[in-house]
Amino acid sequence: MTPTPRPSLWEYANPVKFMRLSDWLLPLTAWLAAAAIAVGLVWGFFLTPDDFRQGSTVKIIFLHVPSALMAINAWAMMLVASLVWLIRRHHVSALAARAAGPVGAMMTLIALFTGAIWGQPMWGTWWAWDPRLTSFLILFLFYLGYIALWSAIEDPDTAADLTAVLCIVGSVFAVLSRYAAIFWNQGLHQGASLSVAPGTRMDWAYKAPLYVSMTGFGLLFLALVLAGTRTEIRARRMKALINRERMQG
Amino acid sequence: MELVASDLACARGGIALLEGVSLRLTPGQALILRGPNGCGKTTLLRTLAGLQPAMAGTISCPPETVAYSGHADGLKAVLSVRENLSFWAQIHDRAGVGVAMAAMNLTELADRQAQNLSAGQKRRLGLARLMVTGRWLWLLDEPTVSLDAASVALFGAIVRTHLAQGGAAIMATHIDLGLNEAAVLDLGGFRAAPRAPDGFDEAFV
Amino acid sequence: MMPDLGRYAVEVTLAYAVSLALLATLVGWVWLRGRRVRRALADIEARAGRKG
Amino acid sequence: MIALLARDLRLAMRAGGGFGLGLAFFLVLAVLVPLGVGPEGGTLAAIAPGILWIGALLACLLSLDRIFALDFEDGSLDLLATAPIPLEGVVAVKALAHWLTTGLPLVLAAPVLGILLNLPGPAYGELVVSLLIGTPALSVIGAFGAALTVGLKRGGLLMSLLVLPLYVPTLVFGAEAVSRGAQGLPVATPLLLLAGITAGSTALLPFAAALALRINLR
Repeated sequence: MTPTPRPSLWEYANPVKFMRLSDWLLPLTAWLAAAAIAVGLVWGFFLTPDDFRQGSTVKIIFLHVPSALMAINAWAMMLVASLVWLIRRHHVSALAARAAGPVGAMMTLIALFTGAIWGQPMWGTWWAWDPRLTSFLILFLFYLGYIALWSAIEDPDTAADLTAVLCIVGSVFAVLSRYAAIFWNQGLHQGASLSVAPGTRMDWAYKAPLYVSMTGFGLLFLALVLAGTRTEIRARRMKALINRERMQG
Repeated sequence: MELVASDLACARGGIALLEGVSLRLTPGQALILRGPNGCGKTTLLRTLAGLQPAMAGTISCPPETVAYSGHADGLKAVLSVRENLSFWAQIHDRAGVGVAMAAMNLTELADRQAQNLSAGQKRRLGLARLMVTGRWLWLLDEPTVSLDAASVALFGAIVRTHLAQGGAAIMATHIDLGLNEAAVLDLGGFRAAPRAPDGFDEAFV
Repeated sequence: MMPDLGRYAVEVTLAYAVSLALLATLVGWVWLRGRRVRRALADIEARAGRKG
Repeated sequence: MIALLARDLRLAMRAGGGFGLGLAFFLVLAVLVPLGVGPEGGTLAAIAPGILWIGALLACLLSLDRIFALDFEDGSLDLLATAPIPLEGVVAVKALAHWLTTGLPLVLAAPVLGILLNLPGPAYGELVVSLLIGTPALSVIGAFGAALTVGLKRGGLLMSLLVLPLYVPTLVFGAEAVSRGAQGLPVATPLLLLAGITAGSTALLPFAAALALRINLR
């Protein structure tokens, strides 16, 4: 009934093949991630000069920008994985989206904390309703809802379907909220822009460790999602075995 | 009008329950499903009704030609018997509320709210709903629960009328409805083997 | 060999400490959950193996 | 479709809790806020637009789980899913019924509560118009959230967690329109954006909600 599988990317959607692949890929990415993050952060913390305007707070960028980047990319990955699940019904895809949820939420939390701590000396307050910070807070709420929906539904396929629908609708509303936040508080905090705008020249003394740190966070995300997906596959297999036991007994 | 289901496999909660179920039903025929609890009678009926997808196999009948009646009757407690029935009649764009009430002996209760009906009366109202759907194939899941002997006889009569008018019915029931012409299908023989086509939980086993 | 962080020493150190703590929590959570599920699965597989 | 609308409206009126409860909640909120914030007219006037919009939002949220949960429990949803009308239409009609029983009364009551909260004179028009444009979006988005959680035993709290972030754009543009009106600024932009959200949600979310319902009925 099923056509003979030809070698393609989709083969890794088979749980067994995915387990075999991730068996050696996971340690590799994990160690690379640890190394890149260590190098990037040590370089950034100890070996970069102070900014003439922001002083040593510029060092927070090596945490803030990579985590913010991964917070958004994690949601984007969840969106793609949800679409793959809804269209091609690959279980690994749905489970990878589930595994990415908590990782993305934690990245959002790190971006929020570092943003707030950075804001304290710059704006004189721990929390400013800056549009960017506000959008990240809303993104965090979306992550919470997504994770809660996954854990609330008993049947795994139903949970995968419903969270995928939520992820797609949520993506649209997250983008809308982003524009709403800008509209809502435009012009109040233009002075203290958090990220380095594309136009401004940034010295390689900052760029190099930033890129290393960004690579590290990306690899860490990959490693954690691989590990989480492996766990979800095992949990799913466990559930299937328990169900079968119950059916036979 | 004919229902042909071939080589159906059904699952509940991601676990295959039934496989290789084939059945054929022409107007005027009735089929009674038997089998132990949990063998997949409800699941098969819901699959035939289009409420859940079949794991494998084909069903010739589109869901638009089928009337399903499950464990719950879909009654609104604060609406009267007549209002409940007229609502479903309007949804299906049909008349015949009076006939349906008469057939299930509900005419005297027409203005009583559904919350004040006994369990058996509620069930009768739920079954009367089938008559206002105008669908040719009735799928009935334990239709006689909480009905007394007289009501079971009434119900047997409306099913027989339905069959005589060119309808068909599939019932999961353990009670003898007096429909001697009905065929019996024991689902016990179609229990799915533990290893089923991939795509569900079994892919992980 | 702590670098001179000037007047923002508290903020910068705090940012690094909080972030590293959160990262450690995340990694630890993923790892512990992975280990727990792996063990539970091994148990069930052993049981299923005995039976079948 | 009309029969379904008529039934839902009749149910809301007979069972109680449809018209009354959300409205009463809105009133209680408008009374409690000044008690918590203090009676100074200036403070109240400044926060009135936000409070009125948040009140409308929460009042709406309270009755969301009734959209599908009752029909799911008594089996009507199974029967509606096999009925000749498309499930997307069922969702749209039920959202409309929810708006008529919850949203519309809030729109009508809002000016009265605006007086309690010392809302500045020029903003009343914007308050009514923004609620009129925005509350349908609240009902449709809420119907989507209710459809996602309909199969869950205690879905109410989870549904709030899912729905409230989705309400953010509506709240921002709605409250912004009212506070701009209070300051005498032009309000066309937020009102247009609000209308855009309502139009987009009404057009697309019934499909997502119907998909979620089908998944939950399986």
